[in-house]
Amino acid sequence: MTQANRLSGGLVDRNSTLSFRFDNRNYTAHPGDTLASALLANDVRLIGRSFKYHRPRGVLTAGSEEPNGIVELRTGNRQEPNTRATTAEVYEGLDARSQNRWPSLKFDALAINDRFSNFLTAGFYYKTFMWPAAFWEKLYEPIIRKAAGLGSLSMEDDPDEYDKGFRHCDLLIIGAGPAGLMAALTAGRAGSEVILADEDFALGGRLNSESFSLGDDSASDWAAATVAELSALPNVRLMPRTTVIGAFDHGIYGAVERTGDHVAALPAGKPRQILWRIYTKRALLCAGATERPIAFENNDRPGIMLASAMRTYANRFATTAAQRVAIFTNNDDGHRTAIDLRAKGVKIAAVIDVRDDAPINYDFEVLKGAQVVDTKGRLGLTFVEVALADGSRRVLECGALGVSGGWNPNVHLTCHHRGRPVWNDDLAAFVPGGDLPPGMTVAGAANGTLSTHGALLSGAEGAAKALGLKCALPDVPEAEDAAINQTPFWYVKGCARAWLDQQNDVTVKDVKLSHQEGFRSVEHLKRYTTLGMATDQGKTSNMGGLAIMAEMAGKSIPETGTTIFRPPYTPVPIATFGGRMKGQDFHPTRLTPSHYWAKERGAVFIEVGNWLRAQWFPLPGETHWRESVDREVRQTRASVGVCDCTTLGKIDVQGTDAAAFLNKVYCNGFAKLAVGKTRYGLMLREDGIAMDDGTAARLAEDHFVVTTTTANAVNVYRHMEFVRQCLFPDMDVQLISTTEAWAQYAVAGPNSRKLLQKIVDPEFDISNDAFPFMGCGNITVCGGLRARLFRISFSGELAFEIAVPSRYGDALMRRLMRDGEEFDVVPYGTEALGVMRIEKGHAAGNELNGTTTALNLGMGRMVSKKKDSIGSTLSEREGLNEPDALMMVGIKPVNADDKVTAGAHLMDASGPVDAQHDQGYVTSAAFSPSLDCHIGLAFLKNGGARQGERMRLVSPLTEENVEVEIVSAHFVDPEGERLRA
Amino acid sequence: MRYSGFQVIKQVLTGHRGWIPAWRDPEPKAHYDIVIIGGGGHGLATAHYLAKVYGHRKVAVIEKGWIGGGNVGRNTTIIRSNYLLDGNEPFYEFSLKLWEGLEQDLNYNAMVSQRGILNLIHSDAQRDAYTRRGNAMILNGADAELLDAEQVRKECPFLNFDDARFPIKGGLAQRRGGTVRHDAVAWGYARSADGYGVDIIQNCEVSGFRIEDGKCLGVETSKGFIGAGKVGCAVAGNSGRVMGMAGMKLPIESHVLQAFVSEGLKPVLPGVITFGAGHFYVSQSDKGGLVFGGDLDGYNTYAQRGNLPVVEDVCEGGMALMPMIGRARLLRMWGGVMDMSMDGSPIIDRTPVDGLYFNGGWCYGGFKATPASGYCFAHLLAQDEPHPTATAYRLDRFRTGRMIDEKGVGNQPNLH
Amino acid sequence: MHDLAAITALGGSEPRVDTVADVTCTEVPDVALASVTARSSQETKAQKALTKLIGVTTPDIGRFAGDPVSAFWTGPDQWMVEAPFETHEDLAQQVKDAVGGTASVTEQTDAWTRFDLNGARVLAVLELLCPLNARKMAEGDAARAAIHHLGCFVLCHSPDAFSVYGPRSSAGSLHHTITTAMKAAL
Amino acid sequence: MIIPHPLLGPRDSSEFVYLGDASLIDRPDWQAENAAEAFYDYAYLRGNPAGEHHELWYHEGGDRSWLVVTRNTVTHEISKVELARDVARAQGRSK
Repeated sequence: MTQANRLSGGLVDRNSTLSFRFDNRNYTAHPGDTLASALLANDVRLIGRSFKYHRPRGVLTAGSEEPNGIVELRTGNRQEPNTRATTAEVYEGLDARSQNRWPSLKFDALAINDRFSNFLTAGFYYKTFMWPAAFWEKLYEPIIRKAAGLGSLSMEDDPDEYDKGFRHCDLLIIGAGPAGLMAALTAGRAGSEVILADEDFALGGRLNSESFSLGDDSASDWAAATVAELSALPNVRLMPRTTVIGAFDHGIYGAVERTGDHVAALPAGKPRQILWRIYTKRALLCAGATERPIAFENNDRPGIMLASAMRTYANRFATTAAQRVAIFTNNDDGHRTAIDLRAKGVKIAAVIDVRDDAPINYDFEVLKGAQVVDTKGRLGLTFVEVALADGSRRVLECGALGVSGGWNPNVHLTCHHRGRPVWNDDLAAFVPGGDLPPGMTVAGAANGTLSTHGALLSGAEGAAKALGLKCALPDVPEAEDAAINQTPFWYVKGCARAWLDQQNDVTVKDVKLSHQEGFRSVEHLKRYTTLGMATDQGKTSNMGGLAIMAEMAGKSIPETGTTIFRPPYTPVPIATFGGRMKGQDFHPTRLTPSHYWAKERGAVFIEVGNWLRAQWFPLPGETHWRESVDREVRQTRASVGVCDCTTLGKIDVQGTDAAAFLNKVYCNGFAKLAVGKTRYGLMLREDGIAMDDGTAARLAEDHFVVTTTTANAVNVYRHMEFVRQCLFPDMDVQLISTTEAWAQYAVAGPNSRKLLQKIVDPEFDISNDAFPFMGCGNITVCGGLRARLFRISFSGELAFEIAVPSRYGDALMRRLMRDGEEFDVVPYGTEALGVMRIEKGHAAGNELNGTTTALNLGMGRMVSKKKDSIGSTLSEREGLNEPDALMMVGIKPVNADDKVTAGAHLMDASGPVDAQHDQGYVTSAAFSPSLDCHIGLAFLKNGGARQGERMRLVSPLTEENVEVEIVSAHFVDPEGERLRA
Repeated sequence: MRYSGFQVIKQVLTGHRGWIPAWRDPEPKAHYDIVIIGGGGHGLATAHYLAKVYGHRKVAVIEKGWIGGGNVGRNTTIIRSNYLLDGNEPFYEFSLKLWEGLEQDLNYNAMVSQRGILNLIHSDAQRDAYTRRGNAMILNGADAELLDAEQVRKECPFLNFDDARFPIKGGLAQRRGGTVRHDAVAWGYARSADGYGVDIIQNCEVSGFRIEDGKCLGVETSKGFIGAGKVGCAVAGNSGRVMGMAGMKLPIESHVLQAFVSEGLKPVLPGVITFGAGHFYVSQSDKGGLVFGGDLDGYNTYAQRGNLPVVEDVCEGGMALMPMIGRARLLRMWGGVMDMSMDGSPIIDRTPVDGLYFNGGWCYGGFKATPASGYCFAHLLAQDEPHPTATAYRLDRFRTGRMIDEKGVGNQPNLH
Repeated sequence: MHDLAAITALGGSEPRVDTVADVTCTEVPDVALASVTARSSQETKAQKALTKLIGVTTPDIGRFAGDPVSAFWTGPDQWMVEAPFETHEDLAQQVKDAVGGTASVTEQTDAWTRFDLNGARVLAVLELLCPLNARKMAEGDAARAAIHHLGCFVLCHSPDAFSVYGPRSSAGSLHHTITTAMKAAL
Repeated sequence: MIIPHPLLGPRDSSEFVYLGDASLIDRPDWQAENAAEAFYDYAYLRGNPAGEHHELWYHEGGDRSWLVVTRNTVTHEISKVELARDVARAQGRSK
């Protein structure tokens, strides 16, 4: 198809032609086109539908402030809703579709809403849809939700890669227009580390959109030459296609680089977008200004756009929305558009200027003191109706209307620390206020310096000032330096259905109603009418709404309020913030030293924090996990089993005050622990609640190895450092984690000693006398490998934990399996581990749940009153020591076939079942192969005194209700004879 | 003026000329029976129930800015009563019941949408804990349902089941949970309270309390002194600052919680979903935006803005849980300042100062609590004793060791 | 001599080597590590002893020095001593002997895994991995940095040669992250 | 945020873990007769000013130093950073 509206000149590459699709029709474009410019070139004005009334919509702007021209880009799992046609670069094969319409863009059934617009005024839904109550979810809401929303997701996983990175500089320049380029030149030549970022794929900003010249060059040539010089400087990094999205604390800026959105497909491994965290000493905001529209009746038809955008399409993209256009303006800039378009052969129907003293032009008609009062054209503009100065009406035929209501400085990023812009009367606009993010300064149009020459100069000066440069500034080329005369003109009097927020369909009428109903603050206005809440965040609509509200209230605009902006500057894909941390890479994975061996054994793994641990080791023929787990338990208790317990935290505690230090962090005493001995320790939080438990092994007078639970390893280490550095700074104690350094295996069961004796080097006697229960020491194994041996037991059996340097862990496990064959050794996983500790009545994570005290855990007497330890004082508060305090007990079903469910609640055997009569709850439950029935650990009110009592165990959630007996938590070997065997 | 479909039609026919302000804009009187500091959700709800349930009409709500500008306008709009502990569950269930009748009670459509909330389970220990919680909910008269992985997959096929670092093993569902149009809650309560004669005084900042021999006589404000028989403070987020004027130190820290909304999308999510292995929860608004959030920034702050690390952390969680939202764009982020209490639970109680009452410490549970908080605070103000469902929310519970610690992280506010 | 065979952090018998364009990532198991922390009020004595051991003055904050036995600063009065594994498997003991009672010594050899990154564009890879301003790092600089949420040490040997130490149990994740960044950046 | 570490210079706050009010250094004497009240105050009634705040940060992803950071809770401006150990000693804490 021919590009009917393609003009001469421009910055597109006519030497090559790209083909693309929109709503399943093929079109052609040139490299350098955006989807919007390409569609206009192909004489397509209708691009979308509005949110509420489904009114036909075309493009309003030529940039990221676009409220109307949004489409669904790409297909399949790469479908990308709500994409701005005005910033999307055309690539070969691009496929875009209009959205929020059915069945088609030209005929949209929900356009019926437009007919009922009188009912659908601001906030109408707060006043109805209330009867009957149940109908909201069933009827009203589904209809509203289906109609609402804009584009749609594919519902498939995003297949692209995303990345994150970090960059540092002395000066971050945001925006590569005249001010930004001059700033970069100034700082770059001075040798500073500079990053120049711009959201556009072509650096130059407005310079690429204007016809005037800078010095002897055209504006765009000067921009190109400057960019060429900058890219040759090693200390300057140019970041096109990069939007600085937010100014965060202490000079950290977020920036999104679109590395893959302008190509049809990415090479493998290359990210679609990169989220950069830019650390900079200074930032210079050169974000330019955004033209503002004028509200008038039916000002939302396709073909009606900002005059400056029209100029950008003509000068940069060599295209026009129509061959015959009119301009509606309140300032000279609108005339400039008419001149440029005419120079490109576009017919100017007229320039309609609200000012009686508007400049005349002999090349086209200027209607002074005139206003557009209405427009025609269902799917695209055909006529505008003008009220002339003398009150008479005139109808102009035109396919496009350029509107210019003056300019708003882009203060967006200056507000990111909630600073408020201030009103400037000369500009009739808000300019950056005093309370900018520290380190940020503003130059060029963003600071209210709207002339090109002014922008160039302020860019150079801004950079020099920000960096405190003494050197001479680069020469600033001669450029347009027109004086600014912005007499505000917000809307045409008497209009009602005049659009302010074109995407959300907020009209002048809605603002008036909002005022009438008392929603008069800016915040109330926005929330009640949804003004400025659309995907463009009101960049072109907030000011108009505010001005009209001010007029209603009879106040000035600054009195009425300001609207501040929040990050991000433009919307950012959620995946970009996610970066690489998705799927299996969401968190790092920690593997135990025996992992590869366990994998060979066909182990089933389970996530424990970031660790992967073997849960059980199924044998051929075992069809249910219980078979494997029961076997592992029985075999361990009958002979010997091995379990990788490397994941437990290990902290090396050394120093002459090591014992005194442990006395502080553990509620029980450690001062008198003999060298070569290990002791169980309970740690409290300062609020008296149990924090963690583990063992401390004394390897020397001044050397302990402390173990923590897997889950709390990091917190306990942090806590110990706190106690060491902040509470007892003069204690001679040094801490370091050794969790990863040692592969540690539990070897448990009556034959554990026999097995170990085959591995431990003969010079080390580990007989019961030489190495009794709770003994520990440094040894060697397998002919001289340094190792540590602890005689501790979680299973309740005769058991040891043996540790060797991690790199030998794999070999040690294989050796234990080989040498253990004669004892029928079995590897066991976390399930069997859990079963055995429940059988033994050892508290674990489910019991140390952050709300339980030593008393609850049945260790009340462990809290030494003879010394100061963290948490001991507050553990004595009355609320933690009530007579009917929860106590840990064992639970057995009266009927052996009944199941005990963790999370079930205990009730008196006879009596109501409700929250008021709740007696406690089951923390851990398992099937015990040793007792051949389900058992559980529970917290029960006054549990210590209730052994033998029969109670109801109820779990309405899982529809269980069984009779249980309260028993001792130590189901197996209560006297602990096996431990000491 | 009563709102109804009929009223709308009538106004359409008369060019909408008849609509009147939703609430008056009165000047403060010299004295009120009860003055409530804070025109947020809780303060306005308190006024509504004081007037409607307890018959107090000489009531003023004073707000330093515009009503509903605090956390009721800056949250993720979720309502639920899926709590574990005795001190909490009855209160939040009472709140959920009030939500269920709210629109008829207020004659204002706050779009209470009971689309359900689903807490995902990723480990056996988590299933045990959620089982205990679900049972506690049912024993307290709330609804709860335990789902296995297959049931979750059926309801939310778009979740990451096949390539998850922390596989989904099930979920705890509360079907009666859901979302509410948050701003409308403040406006609805304000309009109703105003209708009963309550004065809502905006742009009136409290500068101090007038306290004589241990009794609070009223408040000094930017609009002059306002006398009061009783003063109720409901300014969560600023509790420390305001109660400090009464010489009180609170077991509360101020922290910022960020929230996020995406561009409008056609319906993709059935209800509220929370990730059990990362900091991410999400729902979809009636306008189509994905409304989501995660963890606190974690440092004391009064600035209503956050920083990048948490933004990334939340989106990482989102991508890990539902990679199909990757191409949806984050449109807007904002921060609300939370009253983070020392056990993660709120305070509704008298204070050592006679005639001064306190409501705060809502952490990030404040929005869902709005109706019950207002109701219970009104009850306390009117009858000088705690409402039956709020008896545990005492100011002295930390001294006595009767904390209500749902998360079990102790006296560390930024972990709750 | 014992007869247990060691495996690398990535689980192989031989170190893993990956090359993308002009950057190479090499797994380095042949290194022994021991941490040294001075006892209270023994700081100067401990530093003297350490200086003697590594042959140069103990490195300052954010620096490493010494050859073949070297050390890098890890915290106040704390260093990590590095030496070839073949010759110094018992490094911790050697260091203990050197510092005597002036410092606490802890074997750290298998607490860490090391990857060496070499190549002209290694900086482009590092800026995707960690917040360090690697462009400003000079030979002998050692810094702590979070990579993929893992606490790592980054040592700069030259502008195109860096070493990354990460927790051994997460070697696979760290390696995956590094090679992914290499593919993305190069 | 960026925390200017007294030893390591500017470091991204994401390397740190936040604890809270630096008054947590002043742990009461367990044998004082008002110990119960003092510990309640210590554990639960912390400073929460809108303005300058002395607070504890732990450099977990760094040298594992506990720091006392003086930071404005309204602007987030950091005016001072010290090693907590030095602060504790200065306040007379020892063993």
